[in-house]
Amino acid sequence: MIQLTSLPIDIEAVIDCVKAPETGAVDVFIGTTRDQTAGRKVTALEYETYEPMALKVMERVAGEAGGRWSLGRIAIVHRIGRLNVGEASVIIAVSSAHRAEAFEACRFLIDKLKQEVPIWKREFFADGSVEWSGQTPESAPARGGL
Amino acid sequence: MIQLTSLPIDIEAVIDCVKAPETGAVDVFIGTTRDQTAGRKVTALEYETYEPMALKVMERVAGEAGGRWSLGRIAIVHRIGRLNVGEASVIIAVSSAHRAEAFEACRFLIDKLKQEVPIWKREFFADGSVEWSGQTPESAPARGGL
Amino acid sequence: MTIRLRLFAVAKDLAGFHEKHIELPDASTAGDVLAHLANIDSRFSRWGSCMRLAVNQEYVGPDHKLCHDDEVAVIPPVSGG
Amino acid sequence: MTIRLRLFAVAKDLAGFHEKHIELPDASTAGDVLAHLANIDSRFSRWGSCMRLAVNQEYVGPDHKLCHDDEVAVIPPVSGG
Repeated sequence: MIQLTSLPIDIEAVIDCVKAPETGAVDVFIGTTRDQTAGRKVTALEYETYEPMALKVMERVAGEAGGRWSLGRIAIVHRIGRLNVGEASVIIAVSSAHRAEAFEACRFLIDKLKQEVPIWKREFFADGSVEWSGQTPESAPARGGL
Repeated sequence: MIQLTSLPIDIEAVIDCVKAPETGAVDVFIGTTRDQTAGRKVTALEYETYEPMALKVMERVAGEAGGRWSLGRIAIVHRIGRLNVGEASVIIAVSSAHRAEAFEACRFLIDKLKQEVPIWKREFFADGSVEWSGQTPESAPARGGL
Repeated sequence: MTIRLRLFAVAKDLAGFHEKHIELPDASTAGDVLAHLANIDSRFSRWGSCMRLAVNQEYVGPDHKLCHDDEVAVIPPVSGG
Repeated sequence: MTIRLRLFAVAKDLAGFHEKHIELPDASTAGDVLAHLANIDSRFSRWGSCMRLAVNQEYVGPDHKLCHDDEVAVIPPVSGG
Protein backbone atom coordinates (compact mmCIF):
# COMPACT_ATOMS: atom_id res chain seq x y z
CA MET A 1 0.00 0.00 0.00
CA ILE A 2 1.79 3.09 -1.33
CA GLN A 3 -0.48 6.13 -1.31
CA LEU A 4 -0.77 9.88 -1.38
CA THR A 5 -4.04 11.13 0.00
CA SER A 6 -5.73 14.46 0.62
CA LEU A 7 -8.04 12.87 3.20
CA PRO A 8 -7.18 12.24 6.88
CA ILE A 9 -5.14 9.05 7.16
CA ASP A 10 -7.02 6.07 8.59
CA ILE A 11 -4.19 4.75 10.78
CA GLU A 12 -5.93 1.54 11.79
CA ALA A 13 -6.71 0.65 8.17
CA VAL A 14 -3.06 1.11 7.21
CA ILE A 15 -1.91 -1.11 10.08
CA ASP A 16 -4.51 -3.77 9.23
CA CYS A 17 -3.23 -3.81 5.69
CA VAL A 18 0.26 -4.97 6.73
CA LYS A 19 -0.83 -7.52 9.36
CA ALA A 20 -0.62 -11.14 8.33
CA PRO A 21 -0.99 -14.33 10.39
CA GLU A 22 2.59 -15.41 9.62
CA THR A 23 4.20 -12.14 10.71
CA GLY A 24 4.04 -11.44 14.43
CA ALA A 25 5.70 -8.01 14.52
CA VAL A 26 4.50 -4.69 13.14
CA ASP A 27 6.39 -1.43 13.51
CA VAL A 28 4.60 1.78 12.66
CA PHE A 29 5.99 5.28 12.34
CA ILE A 30 3.58 8.20 12.41
CA GLY A 31 4.64 11.75 11.72
CA THR A 32 2.31 14.43 13.04
CA THR A 33 2.36 18.14 12.32
CA ARG A 34 3.83 20.22 15.11
CA ASP A 35 2.50 23.45 16.56
CA GLN A 36 5.81 25.30 16.28
CA THR A 37 8.98 25.46 14.21
CA ALA A 38 12.10 27.02 15.70
CA GLY A 39 9.96 28.66 18.38
CA ARG A 40 7.45 30.23 15.95
CA LYS A 41 3.82 29.22 16.33
CA VAL A 42 2.40 27.27 13.36
CA THR A 43 -1.34 27.35 12.70
CA ALA A 44 -1.65 25.09 9.64
CA LEU A 45 0.43 23.29 7.02
CA GLU A 46 0.19 22.36 3.39
CA TYR A 47 1.99 19.54 1.60
CA GLU A 48 2.61 19.73 -2.14
CA THR A 49 3.87 16.78 -4.16
CA TYR A 50 5.06 15.77 -7.60
CA GLU A 51 2.66 12.87 -7.47
CA PRO A 52 3.80 10.37 -10.14
CA MET A 53 7.44 10.74 -9.11
CA ALA A 54 6.63 10.59 -5.39
CA LEU A 55 4.78 7.30 -5.92
CA LYS A 56 7.68 5.94 -7.98
CA VAL A 57 10.26 6.86 -5.36
CA MET A 58 8.10 5.43 -2.56
CA GLU A 59 7.79 2.15 -4.53
CA ARG A 60 11.55 2.12 -5.09
CA VAL A 61 12.48 2.63 -1.44
CA ALA A 62 9.91 -0.01 -0.40
CA GLY A 63 11.61 -2.37 -2.86
CA GLU A 64 15.01 -1.53 -1.39
CA ALA A 65 13.75 -2.32 2.12
CA GLY A 66 12.28 -5.61 0.87
CA GLY A 67 15.69 -6.49 -0.56
CA ARG A 68 17.58 -5.69 2.65
CA TRP A 69 15.28 -7.30 5.22
CA SER A 70 12.95 -10.27 5.30
CA LEU A 71 9.62 -8.49 5.59
CA GLY A 72 5.95 -9.23 5.36
CA ARG A 73 4.19 -6.19 3.95
CA ILE A 74 4.98 -2.49 3.73
CA ALA A 75 2.60 0.47 3.75
CA ILE A 76 3.59 4.09 3.13
CA VAL A 77 0.86 6.72 3.13
CA HIS A 78 1.54 10.46 2.97
CA ARG A 79 -1.03 13.18 3.39
CA ILE A 80 -1.17 15.97 0.78
CA GLY A 81 -2.88 19.38 0.85
CA ARG A 82 -3.91 21.43 3.86
CA LEU A 83 -3.55 19.97 7.37
CA ASN A 84 -4.28 21.21 10.85
CA VAL A 85 -1.70 21.05 13.61
CA GLY A 86 -1.60 17.62 15.27
CA GLU A 87 -2.82 15.65 12.24
CA ALA A 88 -0.85 12.70 10.89
CA SER A 89 1.13 13.71 7.81
CA VAL A 90 2.75 10.33 7.17
CA ILE A 91 2.45 6.75 8.29
CA ILE A 92 4.81 3.90 7.53
CA ALA A 93 3.93 0.37 8.65
CA VAL A 94 6.08 -2.72 8.21
CA SER A 95 5.34 -6.29 9.26
CA SER A 96 7.86 -9.08 9.72
CA ALA A 97 8.33 -12.34 11.55
CA HIS A 98 11.00 -10.84 13.81
CA ARG A 99 10.76 -7.43 15.42
CA ALA A 100 14.33 -6.27 14.71
CA GLU A 101 13.62 -6.31 10.98
CA ALA A 102 10.36 -4.39 11.30
CA PHE A 103 12.08 -1.66 13.37
CA GLU A 104 15.08 -1.37 11.06
CA ALA A 105 13.06 -1.33 7.85
CA CYS A 106 10.58 1.22 9.20
CA ARG A 107 13.36 3.57 10.23
CA PHE A 108 15.12 3.13 6.89
CA LEU A 109 11.88 3.98 5.09
CA ILE A 110 11.13 7.19 6.97
CA ASP A 111 14.75 8.32 6.58
CA LYS A 112 14.62 7.64 2.82
CA LEU A 113 11.23 9.28 2.48
CA LYS A 114 12.53 12.45 4.09
CA GLN A 115 15.58 12.50 1.81
CA GLU A 116 14.19 11.35 -1.51
CA VAL A 117 10.44 11.63 -1.96
CA PRO A 118 9.37 14.84 -3.75
CA ILE A 119 7.00 16.27 -1.16
CA TRP A 120 7.24 19.81 0.19
CA LYS A 121 5.83 21.29 3.37
CA ARG A 122 4.66 24.87 3.65
CA GLU A 123 3.96 26.27 7.09
CA PHE A 124 1.44 28.96 7.94
CA PHE A 125 2.67 30.93 10.93
CA ALA A 126 0.59 32.76 13.51
CA ASP A 127 2.23 36.04 12.43
CA GLY A 128 0.67 35.65 8.96
CA SER A 129 3.81 34.57 7.10
CA VAL A 130 3.90 31.44 4.95
CA GLU A 131 7.17 29.60 4.29
CA TRP A 132 8.43 26.48 2.55
CA SER A 133 10.18 24.29 5.12
CA GLY A 134 13.65 22.97 5.07
CA GLN A 135 16.86 23.95 3.38
CA THR A 136 17.42 27.32 1.79
CA PRO A 137 20.46 28.21 -0.33
CA GLU A 138 21.99 29.74 2.79
CA SER A 139 21.55 26.61 4.93
CA ALA A 140 22.11 23.96 2.27
CA PRO A 141 25.36 22.15 1.55
CA ALA A 142 26.46 22.51 -2.08
CA ARG A 143 25.22 19.68 -4.28
CA GLY A 144 26.73 20.58 -7.66
CA GLY A 145 24.35 21.86 -10.33
CA LEU A 146 24.73 25.51 -11.33
CA MET B 1 -0.93 4.69 29.72
CA ILE B 2 0.23 1.38 31.19
CA GLN B 3 -2.47 -1.27 30.96
CA LEU B 4 -3.34 -4.93 30.98
CA THR B 5 -6.65 -5.68 29.31
CA SER B 6 -8.76 -8.70 28.52
CA LEU B 7 -10.56 -6.79 25.76
CA PRO B 8 -9.29 -6.34 22.18
CA ILE B 9 -6.77 -3.50 22.10
CA ASP B 10 -8.04 -0.27 20.54
CA ILE B 11 -4.87 0.57 18.62
CA GLU B 12 -5.99 4.00 17.48
CA ALA B 13 -6.95 5.02 21.02
CA VAL B 14 -3.50 4.02 22.29
CA ILE B 15 -1.78 6.00 19.55
CA ASP B 16 -4.01 9.05 20.18
CA CYS B 17 -3.05 8.90 23.84
CA VAL B 18 0.66 9.51 23.11
CA LYS B 19 0.21 12.16 20.40
CA ALA B 20 0.89 15.73 21.46
CA PRO B 21 1.19 18.92 19.41
CA GLU B 22 4.81 19.45 20.48
CA THR B 23 5.99 15.94 19.52
CA GLY B 24 6.08 15.25 15.80
CA ALA B 25 7.17 11.61 15.83
CA VAL B 26 5.36 8.53 17.09
CA ASP B 27 6.75 5.02 16.87
CA VAL B 28 4.41 2.13 17.54
CA PHE B 29 5.22 -1.53 17.95
CA ILE B 30 2.39 -4.05 17.65
CA GLY B 31 2.83 -7.72 18.40
CA THR B 32 0.23 -10.00 16.86
CA THR B 33 -0.35 -13.68 17.57
CA ARG B 34 1.04 -15.98 14.89
CA ASP B 35 -0.64 -18.97 13.31
CA GLN B 36 2.30 -21.30 13.88
CA THR B 37 5.20 -21.96 16.22
CA ALA B 38 8.17 -23.99 15.00
CA GLY B 39 6.04 -25.29 12.13
CA ARG B 40 3.12 -26.45 14.32
CA LYS B 41 -0.27 -24.88 13.64
CA VAL B 42 -1.62 -22.71 16.47
CA THR B 43 -5.37 -22.21 16.80
CA ALA B 44 -5.59 -19.91 19.83
CA LEU B 45 -3.50 -18.44 22.65
CA GLU B 46 -3.91 -17.45 26.24
CA TYR B 47 -1.86 -14.93 28.22
CA GLU B 48 -1.61 -15.19 31.98
CA THR B 49 -0.10 -12.46 34.14
CA TYR B 50 0.91 -11.59 37.66
CA GLU B 51 -0.99 -8.36 37.35
CA PRO B 52 0.31 -6.03 40.10
CA MET B 53 3.92 -6.97 39.40
CA ALA B 54 3.47 -6.73 35.62
CA LEU B 55 2.12 -3.19 36.01
CA LYS B 56 5.00 -2.28 38.35
CA VAL B 57 7.62 -3.62 35.94
CA MET B 58 5.96 -1.89 32.98
CA GLU B 59 5.99 1.40 34.92
CA ARG B 60 9.64 0.86 35.81
CA VAL B 61 10.79 0.18 32.24
CA ALA B 62 8.77 3.18 31.01
CA GLY B 63 10.58 5.26 33.62
CA GLU B 64 13.93 3.89 32.45
CA ALA B 65 13.12 4.84 28.84
CA GLY B 66 12.07 8.32 29.97
CA GLY B 67 15.42 8.68 31.70
CA ARG B 68 17.45 7.58 28.68
CA TRP B 69 15.68 9.50 25.94
CA SER B 70 13.86 12.80 25.66
CA LEU B 71 10.33 11.55 25.07
CA GLY B 72 6.80 12.86 24.96
CA ARG B 73 4.47 10.13 26.21
CA ILE B 74 4.67 6.35 26.49
CA ALA B 75 1.86 3.80 26.24
CA ILE B 76 2.23 0.08 26.92
CA VAL B 77 -0.86 -2.10 26.66
CA HIS B 78 -0.77 -5.90 26.86
CA ARG B 79 -3.70 -8.19 26.21
CA ILE B 80 -4.49 -10.91 28.76
CA GLY B 81 -6.70 -14.01 28.51
CA ARG B 82 -7.78 -15.90 25.41
CA LEU B 83 -6.87 -14.53 21.94
CA ASN B 84 -7.47 -15.66 18.42
CA VAL B 85 -4.66 -15.94 15.91
CA GLY B 86 -3.91 -12.57 14.28
CA GLU B 87 -5.05 -10.43 17.18
CA ALA B 88 -2.80 -7.79 18.74
CA SER B 89 -1.27 -9.08 21.98
CA VAL B 90 0.80 -6.00 22.78
CA ILE B 91 1.14 -2.41 21.65
CA ILE B 92 3.85 0.05 22.64
CA ALA B 93 3.62 3.65 21.46
CA VAL B 94 6.17 6.38 22.11
CA SER B 95 6.09 10.01 21.02
CA SER B 96 9.05 12.36 20.80
CA ALA B 97 10.15 15.52 19.06
CA HIS B 98 12.75 13.60 17.03
CA ARG B 99 12.14 10.26 15.38
CA ALA B 100 15.41 8.57 16.39
CA GLU B 101 14.39 8.74 20.04
CA ALA B 102 10.92 7.35 19.42
CA PHE B 103 12.37 4.37 17.51
CA GLU B 104 15.08 3.63 20.05
CA ALA B 105 12.80 3.93 23.07
CA CYS B 106 10.08 1.79 21.48
CA ARG B 107 12.55 -0.98 20.70
CA PHE B 108 14.06 -0.78 24.18
CA LEU B 109 10.57 -1.10 25.69
CA ILE B 110 9.49 -4.17 23.74
CA ASP B 111 12.85 -5.85 24.43
CA LYS B 112 12.51 -5.13 28.15
CA LEU B 113 8.88 -6.22 28.19
CA LYS B 114 9.80 -9.57 26.69
CA GLN B 115 12.61 -10.07 29.23
CA GLU B 116 11.13 -8.68 32.41
CA VAL B 117 7.36 -8.38 32.54
CA PRO B 118 5.66 -11.37 34.21
CA ILE B 119 3.33 -12.44 31.42
CA TRP B 120 3.14 -15.99 30.09
CA LYS B 121 1.78 -17.25 26.79
CA ARG B 122 0.11 -20.62 26.37
CA GLU B 123 -0.48 -21.91 22.87
CA PHE B 124 -3.31 -24.18 21.79
CA PHE B 125 -2.14 -26.33 18.90
CA ALA B 126 -4.24 -27.84 16.14
CA ASP B 127 -3.22 -31.33 17.34
CA GLY B 128 -5.00 -30.66 20.66
CA SER B 129 -1.91 -30.08 22.78
CA VAL B 130 -1.52 -26.99 24.96
CA GLU B 131 1.91 -25.67 25.93
CA TRP B 132 3.48 -22.79 27.79
CA SER B 133 5.74 -20.91 25.39
CA GLY B 134 9.38 -20.15 25.74
CA GLN B 135 12.24 -21.59 27.68
CA THR B 136 12.16 -24.98 29.31
CA PRO B 137 14.81 -26.28 31.72
CA GLU B 138 16.38 -28.05 28.73
CA SER B 139 16.62 -24.90 26.54
CA ALA B 140 17.35 -22.33 29.22
CA PRO B 141 20.74 -20.99 30.26
CA ALA B 142 21.38 -21.47 33.99
CA ARG B 143 20.38 -18.45 36.06
CA GLY B 144 21.35 -19.51 39.58
CA GLY B 145 18.57 -20.51 41.95
CA LEU B 146 18.46 -24.20 42.84
CA MET C 1 7.12 -17.11 59.57
CA THR C 2 4.25 -17.27 57.12
CA ILE C 3 4.57 -16.15 53.54
CA ARG C 4 2.01 -15.86 50.78
CA LEU C 5 3.28 -17.99 47.92
CA ARG C 6 2.04 -17.27 44.39
CA LEU C 7 2.73 -19.53 41.45
CA PHE C 8 2.18 -18.79 37.78
CA ALA C 9 2.11 -20.59 34.43
CA VAL C 10 4.18 -23.80 34.45
CA ALA C 11 5.01 -23.38 38.16
CA LYS C 12 1.31 -23.40 38.99
CA ASP C 13 0.80 -26.49 36.82
CA LEU C 14 3.68 -28.36 38.49
CA ALA C 15 2.56 -27.57 42.03
CA GLY C 16 -1.15 -27.89 41.37
CA PHE C 17 -2.04 -24.66 43.14
CA HIS C 18 -1.94 -20.95 42.39
CA GLU C 19 -1.69 -19.37 45.81
CA LYS C 20 -1.08 -20.64 49.31
CA HIS C 21 0.14 -19.47 52.71
CA ILE C 22 3.17 -21.52 53.72
CA GLU C 23 5.21 -21.74 56.89
CA LEU C 24 8.98 -21.33 56.65
CA PRO C 25 11.69 -21.29 59.31
CA ASP C 26 12.78 -17.82 60.43
CA ALA C 27 15.64 -16.34 58.34
CA SER C 28 14.53 -18.23 55.24
CA THR C 29 15.59 -16.86 51.87
CA ALA C 30 13.77 -16.61 48.56
CA GLY C 31 15.85 -19.56 47.31
CA ASP C 32 14.49 -21.67 50.17
CA VAL C 33 11.05 -21.31 48.62
CA LEU C 34 12.25 -23.14 45.51
CA ALA C 35 13.78 -25.85 47.73
CA HIS C 36 10.43 -26.14 49.51
CA LEU C 37 8.68 -26.59 46.15
CA ALA C 38 11.26 -29.16 45.02
CA ASN C 39 10.27 -31.18 48.07
CA ILE C 40 6.63 -31.08 46.95
CA ASP C 41 7.42 -32.02 43.35
CA SER C 42 10.87 -33.05 42.16
CA ARG C 43 10.25 -31.51 38.72
CA PHE C 44 10.88 -28.12 40.37
CA SER C 45 14.54 -29.11 40.73
CA ARG C 46 14.87 -29.31 36.95
CA TRP C 47 13.16 -25.92 36.52
CA GLY C 48 14.96 -24.27 39.41
CA SER C 49 17.71 -22.76 37.31
CA CYS C 50 15.31 -20.81 35.13
CA MET C 51 12.63 -19.81 37.65
CA ARG C 52 13.04 -16.30 39.03
CA LEU C 53 11.71 -15.08 42.32
CA ALA C 54 9.85 -11.92 43.23
CA VAL C 55 9.16 -10.62 46.71
CA ASN C 56 6.38 -8.08 47.06
CA GLN C 57 6.33 -7.71 43.24
CA GLU C 58 10.04 -7.00 42.82
CA TYR C 59 12.60 -9.43 41.42
CA VAL C 60 15.06 -10.64 44.04
CA GLY C 61 18.05 -12.95 44.07
CA PRO C 62 17.91 -16.37 45.80
CA ASP C 63 19.75 -14.99 48.85
CA HIS C 64 17.12 -12.34 49.55
CA LYS C 65 15.96 -12.67 53.18
CA LEU C 66 12.23 -13.11 53.61
CA CYS C 67 10.01 -11.42 56.17
CA HIS C 68 6.78 -12.57 57.74
CA ASP C 69 3.78 -11.80 55.47
CA ASP C 70 5.93 -11.35 52.33
CA GLU C 71 4.27 -12.12 49.01
CA VAL C 72 6.70 -14.47 47.26
CA ALA C 73 6.10 -15.28 43.59
CA VAL C 74 7.76 -17.91 41.45
CA ILE C 75 8.27 -16.46 37.98
CA PRO C 76 8.86 -19.02 35.22
CA PRO C 77 10.53 -17.75 32.03
CA VAL C 78 8.28 -14.94 30.80
CA SER C 79 6.81 -15.03 27.30
CA GLY C 80 4.77 -11.86 26.87
CA GLY C 81 4.89 -9.65 23.81
CA MET D 1 13.94 20.18 -28.88
CA THR D 2 10.94 20.79 -26.66
CA ILE D 3 10.76 19.66 -23.09
CA ARG D 4 7.96 19.78 -20.57
CA LEU D 5 9.28 21.71 -17.57
CA ARG D 6 7.63 21.20 -14.18
CA LEU D 7 8.39 23.34 -11.15
CA PHE D 8 7.43 22.70 -7.55
CA ALA D 9 7.33 24.49 -4.22
CA VAL D 10 9.86 27.35 -4.01
CA ALA D 11 10.95 26.80 -7.64
CA LYS D 12 7.38 27.39 -8.78
CA ASP D 13 7.16 30.53 -6.66
CA LEU D 14 10.43 31.94 -8.04
CA ALA D 15 9.53 31.32 -11.69
CA GLY D 16 5.87 32.20 -11.34
CA PHE D 17 4.64 29.13 -13.22
CA HIS D 18 4.12 25.45 -12.48
CA GLU D 19 4.41 23.85 -15.88
CA LYS D 20 5.51 25.00 -19.33
CA HIS D 21 6.83 23.64 -22.61
CA ILE D 22 10.22 25.18 -23.35
CA GLU D 23 12.56 25.06 -26.33
CA LEU D 24 16.18 24.08 -25.75
CA PRO D 25 19.10 23.60 -28.15
CA ASP D 26 19.73 19.99 -29.22
CA ALA D 27 22.14 18.11 -26.90
CA SER D 28 21.05 20.15 -23.89
CA THR D 29 21.57 18.67 -20.45
CA ALA D 30 19.45 18.71 -17.32
CA GLY D 31 21.85 21.29 -15.86
CA ASP D 32 21.09 23.59 -18.81
CA VAL D 33 17.50 23.79 -17.56
CA LEU D 34 18.69 25.41 -14.35
CA ALA D 35 20.81 27.85 -16.41
CA HIS D 36 17.70 28.65 -18.48
CA LEU D 37 15.77 29.38 -15.27
CA ALA D 38 18.59 31.55 -13.90
CA ASN D 39 18.20 33.69 -17.02
CA ILE D 40 14.50 34.13 -16.23
CA ASP D 41 15.12 34.95 -12.57
CA SER D 42 18.55 35.44 -11.05
CA ARG D 43 17.38 34.05 -7.70
CA PHE D 44 17.64 30.58 -9.32
CA SER D 45 21.42 31.00 -9.33
CA ARG D 46 21.43 31.16 -5.55
CA TRP D 47 19.21 28.08 -5.32
CA GLY D 48 21.01 26.14 -8.05
CA SER D 49 23.28 24.23 -5.72
CA CYS D 50 20.42 22.71 -3.77
CA MET D 51 17.86 22.11 -6.50
CA ARG D 52 17.83 18.57 -7.86
CA LEU D 53 16.63 17.55 -11.29
CA ALA D 54 14.38 14.69 -12.37
CA VAL D 55 13.81 13.51 -15.93
CA ASN D 56 10.71 11.44 -16.51
CA GLN D 57 10.27 11.12 -12.73
CA GLU D 58 13.77 9.82 -11.98
CA TYR D 59 16.54 11.83 -10.34
CA VAL D 60 19.42 12.64 -12.74
CA GLY D 61 22.73 14.46 -12.48
CA PRO D 62 23.25 17.85 -14.18
CA ASP D 63 25.11 16.19 -17.08
CA HIS D 64 22.17 13.97 -18.03
CA LYS D 65 21.42 14.46 -21.77
CA LEU D 66 17.84 15.46 -22.50
CA CYS D 67 15.62 14.12 -25.27
CA HIS D 68 12.75 15.76 -27.11
CA ASP D 69 9.50 15.46 -25.10
CA ASP D 70 11.24 14.71 -21.80
CA GLU D 71 9.45 15.73 -18.64
CA VAL D 72 12.03 17.69 -16.65
CA ALA D 73 11.26 18.58 -13.05
CA VAL D 74 13.10 20.95 -10.74
CA ILE D 75 13.06 19.45 -7.24
CA PRO D 76 13.78 21.91 -4.42
CA PRO D 77 14.96 20.42 -1.10
CA VAL D 78 12.21 18.01 -0.08
CA SER D 79 10.47 18.33 3.28
CA GLY D 80 7.96 15.50 3.46
CA GLY D 81 7.42 13.31 6.48
